[in-house]
Amino acid sequence: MTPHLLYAFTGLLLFVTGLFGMIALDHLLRKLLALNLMGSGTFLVLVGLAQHRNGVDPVVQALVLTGIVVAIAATALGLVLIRRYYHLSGRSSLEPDTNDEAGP
Amino acid sequence: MRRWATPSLLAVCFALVCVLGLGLWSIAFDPVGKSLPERVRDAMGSSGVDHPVTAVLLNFRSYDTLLEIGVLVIAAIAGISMARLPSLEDPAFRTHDALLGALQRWFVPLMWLVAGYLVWAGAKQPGGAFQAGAVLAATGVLMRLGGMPMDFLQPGRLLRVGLVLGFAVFLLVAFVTALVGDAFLAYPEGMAKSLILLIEVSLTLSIAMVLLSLFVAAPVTDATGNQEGGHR
Amino acid sequence: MAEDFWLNPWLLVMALATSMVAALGIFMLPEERHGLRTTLNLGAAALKLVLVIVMVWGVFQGLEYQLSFTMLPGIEFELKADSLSMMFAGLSSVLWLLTTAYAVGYLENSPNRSRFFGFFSLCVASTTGIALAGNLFTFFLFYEMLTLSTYPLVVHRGTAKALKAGRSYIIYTLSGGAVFLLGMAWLYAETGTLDFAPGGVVEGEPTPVLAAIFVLLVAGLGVKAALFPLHGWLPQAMVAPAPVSALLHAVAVVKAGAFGIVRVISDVFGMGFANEAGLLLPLAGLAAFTILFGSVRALFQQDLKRRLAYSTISQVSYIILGICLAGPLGMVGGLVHLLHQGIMKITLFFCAGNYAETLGVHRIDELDGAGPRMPATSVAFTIGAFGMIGTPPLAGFITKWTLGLGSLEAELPWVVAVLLASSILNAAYFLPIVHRLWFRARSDAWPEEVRWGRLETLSWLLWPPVLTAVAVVLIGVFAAVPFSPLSWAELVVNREYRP
Amino acid sequence: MMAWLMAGLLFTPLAWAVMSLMAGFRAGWRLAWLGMAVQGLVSVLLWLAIADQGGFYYALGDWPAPLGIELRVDGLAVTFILLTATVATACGLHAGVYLDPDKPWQRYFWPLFWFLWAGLNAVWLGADLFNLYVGLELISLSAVGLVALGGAGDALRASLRYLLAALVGSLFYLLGVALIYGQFGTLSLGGVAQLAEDHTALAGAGIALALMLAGLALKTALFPLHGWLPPAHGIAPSPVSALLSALVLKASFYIAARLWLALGETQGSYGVAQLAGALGAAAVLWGSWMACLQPRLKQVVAYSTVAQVGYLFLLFPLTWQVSDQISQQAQEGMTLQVISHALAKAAMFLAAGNLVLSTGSSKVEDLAGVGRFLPFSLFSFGLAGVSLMSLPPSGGFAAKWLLLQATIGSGQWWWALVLIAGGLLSAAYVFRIYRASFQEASGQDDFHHPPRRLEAIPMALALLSLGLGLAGEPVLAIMGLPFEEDG
Repeated sequence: MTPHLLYAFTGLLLFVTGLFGMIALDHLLRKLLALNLMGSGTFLVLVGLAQHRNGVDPVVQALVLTGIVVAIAATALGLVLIRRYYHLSGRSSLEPDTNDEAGP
Repeated sequence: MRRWATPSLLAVCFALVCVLGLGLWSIAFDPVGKSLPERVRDAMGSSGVDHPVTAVLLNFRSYDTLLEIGVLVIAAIAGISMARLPSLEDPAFRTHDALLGALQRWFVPLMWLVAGYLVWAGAKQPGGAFQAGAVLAATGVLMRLGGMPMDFLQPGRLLRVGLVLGFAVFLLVAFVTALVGDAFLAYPEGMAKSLILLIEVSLTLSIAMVLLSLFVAAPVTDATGNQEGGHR
Repeated sequence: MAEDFWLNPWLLVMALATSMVAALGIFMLPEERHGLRTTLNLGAAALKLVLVIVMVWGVFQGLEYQLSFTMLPGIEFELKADSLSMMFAGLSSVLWLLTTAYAVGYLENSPNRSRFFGFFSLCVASTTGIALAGNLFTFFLFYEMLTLSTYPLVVHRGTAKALKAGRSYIIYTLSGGAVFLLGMAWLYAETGTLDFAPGGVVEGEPTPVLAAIFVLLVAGLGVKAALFPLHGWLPQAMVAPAPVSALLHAVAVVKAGAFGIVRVISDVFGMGFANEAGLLLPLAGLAAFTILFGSVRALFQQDLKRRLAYSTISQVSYIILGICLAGPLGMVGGLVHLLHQGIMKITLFFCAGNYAETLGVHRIDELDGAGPRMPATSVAFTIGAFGMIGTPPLAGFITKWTLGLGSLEAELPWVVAVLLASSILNAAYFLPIVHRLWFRARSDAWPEEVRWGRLETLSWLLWPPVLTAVAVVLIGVFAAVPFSPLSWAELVVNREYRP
Repeated sequence: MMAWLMAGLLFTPLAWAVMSLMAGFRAGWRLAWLGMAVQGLVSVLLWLAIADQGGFYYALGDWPAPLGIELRVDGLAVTFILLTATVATACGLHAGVYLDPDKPWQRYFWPLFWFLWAGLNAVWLGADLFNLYVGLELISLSAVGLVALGGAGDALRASLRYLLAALVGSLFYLLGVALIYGQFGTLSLGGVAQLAEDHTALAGAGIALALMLAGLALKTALFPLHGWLPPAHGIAPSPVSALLSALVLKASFYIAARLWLALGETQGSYGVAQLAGALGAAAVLWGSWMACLQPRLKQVVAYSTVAQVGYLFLLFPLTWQVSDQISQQAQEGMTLQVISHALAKAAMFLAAGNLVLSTGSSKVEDLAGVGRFLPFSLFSFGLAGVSLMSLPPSGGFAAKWLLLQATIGSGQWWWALVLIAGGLLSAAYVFRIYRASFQEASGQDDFHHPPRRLEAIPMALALLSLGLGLAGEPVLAIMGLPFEEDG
């Protein structure tokens, strides 16, 4: 068991924790944080598993960098949407959708 | 019903951890196939840079990076589309703090220097456009908190040019290399280093701009539209 | 050169395209261009009739028109004109012309005519397609197109009742189509072909799988043919305008179902195979039951069009019964009824429409004294009714006589009993109407009388039933002349099933 | 020639995204005309070239896999590229007239539109697992941005749900990619497939495959993970709904299908295949049933998407350990279903938009009498409905026919029942709309007539989807072209 593998298992744990938070929590910001936790967990698995196998692996490091940028973009978009949603409706969670309030 | 929701979710998550852990374990001790880093090492000579991560990011897998910057630009577009118009920057949010002002005078030039170094260093050691862009954006955040007027953040043409500059340069390089060379993003012999540097520098500027505009786009427009078209 | 012209397979496409193009043109025309629309419609109908006559002549000479291209791997879109298809195509093109003329008069001054005539033409295009389909796949294609194009006609009036009828129509027919599709897919998986061929394409020993496929196919077609217990949509669909009812009953929908059953039995499974597998006798029993059931139900209907509807349920099953007798004479009887029933039934529906439009009469007990008021219509109705009963020398008699001979040939004497019982029932529900028409005096005013100048009704409405009534007499009297329905049916049977 | 075409194909949407960000909405539209023309031309030429010469791998940056990223340019990919060009052009043309040009945020429509297009092309061509992830994110984020553009509270809620679902789906996929890379040491799909053939039934690879499929199923809105779809597709402006339903969903499904065809046979299991099929079947039934109950027109269409996507997942059981011929039939059926659903659903959403625009109400019941005033849009809606009901001669029918053959051929007759029942249920909701429009309204003449062009576009799409069945053979012939490894 290399330290890299330990990272990978930690990442797995983080991923599932994030998933739990994503489903169980209501507040949108918390959901977004949980999502980021999932993302970080995934990156840990990606790097940990690959480096356990290959030693230092610049490919996965680059992938993770790309992944982080994508995650930042997604988080930023989420924040912008949440803020505007809060601004317009005064709510910070997605209550069960009733479907027919929608539309013009 | 509700009472059982959390425990059962926990149970599901636990089961998931077990299954995934098992999978991870079996993978870790039974890998098949060859190792990719060796190929990276072999190809480093013709990559134009010395640092393998940068080589992967901007040469071997540069298409990923191109699309990734596209994703970033999309987030920025969505951000400014929701900002109050015409100015992103709200004077009411400015603070006037003497200490912050002094700090700025010291820090901002230093941070610019750091950002510049990070871009340059990316060729040989950890660093690169994204790190530099982040530092640059932090400078902007600091300036904004310190009450410095930043007119270029108005969502006018200047801001939009800034947002896509890096992406546009990258794309143009890709297109030109495809037309004169062999394939999309295939840098001609000997030009890899300078092209990568060009891309890195412009990406740094754009990444900083994107991050900054997302940070500054605080005030939200109240205007909403009819979701369907405008013909009625 | 002349030879080439006769053989030209594009005749098939043109026959199909006339009504298709007419439909498109009509959809494009603005609502108020009545004159142009009528010209277009009648012109297309006449052109199509000419094309079909040319092809009938060609087929009579022994030519076969064929056209195909590959739609999907292994699946051809195929049009083919053989003697059987010309039978149905001829019927539909003659009656389309008449029904169109009738509909022009019937729908004068009503809204949404553009939509109506557009779908009307599409409906006839589908019927032609069904007639000319060269394999089961192509048949199914047009069969479903027919379902879709008749729905707007059934719900044309947009009332709650019409919408309800349309709903039940669509539930029945689409479910039928789905069952048919399942059967067809299975058939293809089993035999690897969907072609029509004289004597059938199914080979080998009868198996339960093939029997199941047969049941699926016939059940799918039986919905449109209004075979008991799948007939529920037909009486409800009577809310549609009279020309639509006439079209549904006499030409398009029920006939498509019956024609499909004929095709499946004779050209897919093959009469001999189906008979050996013991598939035909149960179907014959069902058809006989439907004949009696429809007639009995008709007795109790007070609405004129509903009575005619149940009569249709009963009469269409003659066709199926005839095929199921599995002998040449039975087949001739069934096929000839395909035409005879069409012409007789369309006469009756035209007349019923005339009573409704001119006098506002819908119920049978309101018909007292309609004969003297509308003599031409009533004579036509009377001829149609006697034809249905099977009075010599009218068309219906020819059918029943041939069928009777066929059942004796097949050694199924109970069929003769069914035919007799059915004739008595036919008389029981038609004669009271005839009696009311001519022998009851009118005491009060008509519900909603409209005067149309000199004639008893609008001439657009008057001529079609008169012409078809004359036809009922002529095809009965001159049944032995070449190109009469009977001779053509014999030609079909001789050519394809007694090679 | 080929190099130029590829460069044009990759460059155009991204370049137009940049250029239209510089322009306003109107100028963006004029630009878009040119862009759509270029992209359409390139797509057609590429399609013809592939039809002529067969497929090849295109190494980006001239670095062949596994070091670099390769694009797999084969018959299926170019077919979908052409489909994307068709549908996106139709939606773009529609949007240019349909959207209100004076709203300040509409200028951002075009950049997002072009990024979406670029992302779709990236996915169709992608042969690298991580690159596919980036492509998916490009699609998701621009799609969310389009839904949210200028939206009110409801639209934002819908787009937030959409965003969260899409991101969770992507992360599941990415975790699967991480495991695959750990297992096989390469990211190229072709390379992974080759290794998987030599080492069958690896537990880790099976779990990775399941993870990726689960994530993609969430993104494709497979029942019961479809909850995010109807609000998002129902509330977005019609051209956007059309893009989302027609193309965006298909992207994630396409990846799932390619993964399954590459790895399913060796690393999948009977259970996974049947589960995917069962969920697809449930989606068909549940989605159609929900569509019958929706009061709003666009919600009906959105739930219909849930149902139609269900058919696609029948691919999984029908290609798992069956004979090559049956697998081929199932794949062909799936392709035709994707194409015909894309065309029909886009037509339907655009026509629904026209109907909503002209009646001023989004309710189904308010369609009464519209048959008299707007027969053209209604007719397009109806024709598209024919394809959704999978009646002949539409592409939907051809797809169903092939799938039926595959079910019967593989002995899994229970899927045949689903196909038949699904067709009938979809007829139920399509006819519900017809029925409402045939109703005679009492004296209501308050209909607004949208411009002609808005009516012509859905009609063209509907006719294409209807005619697809007639041209099934040539389309499938291109799709199934043998692939030349060295190209």
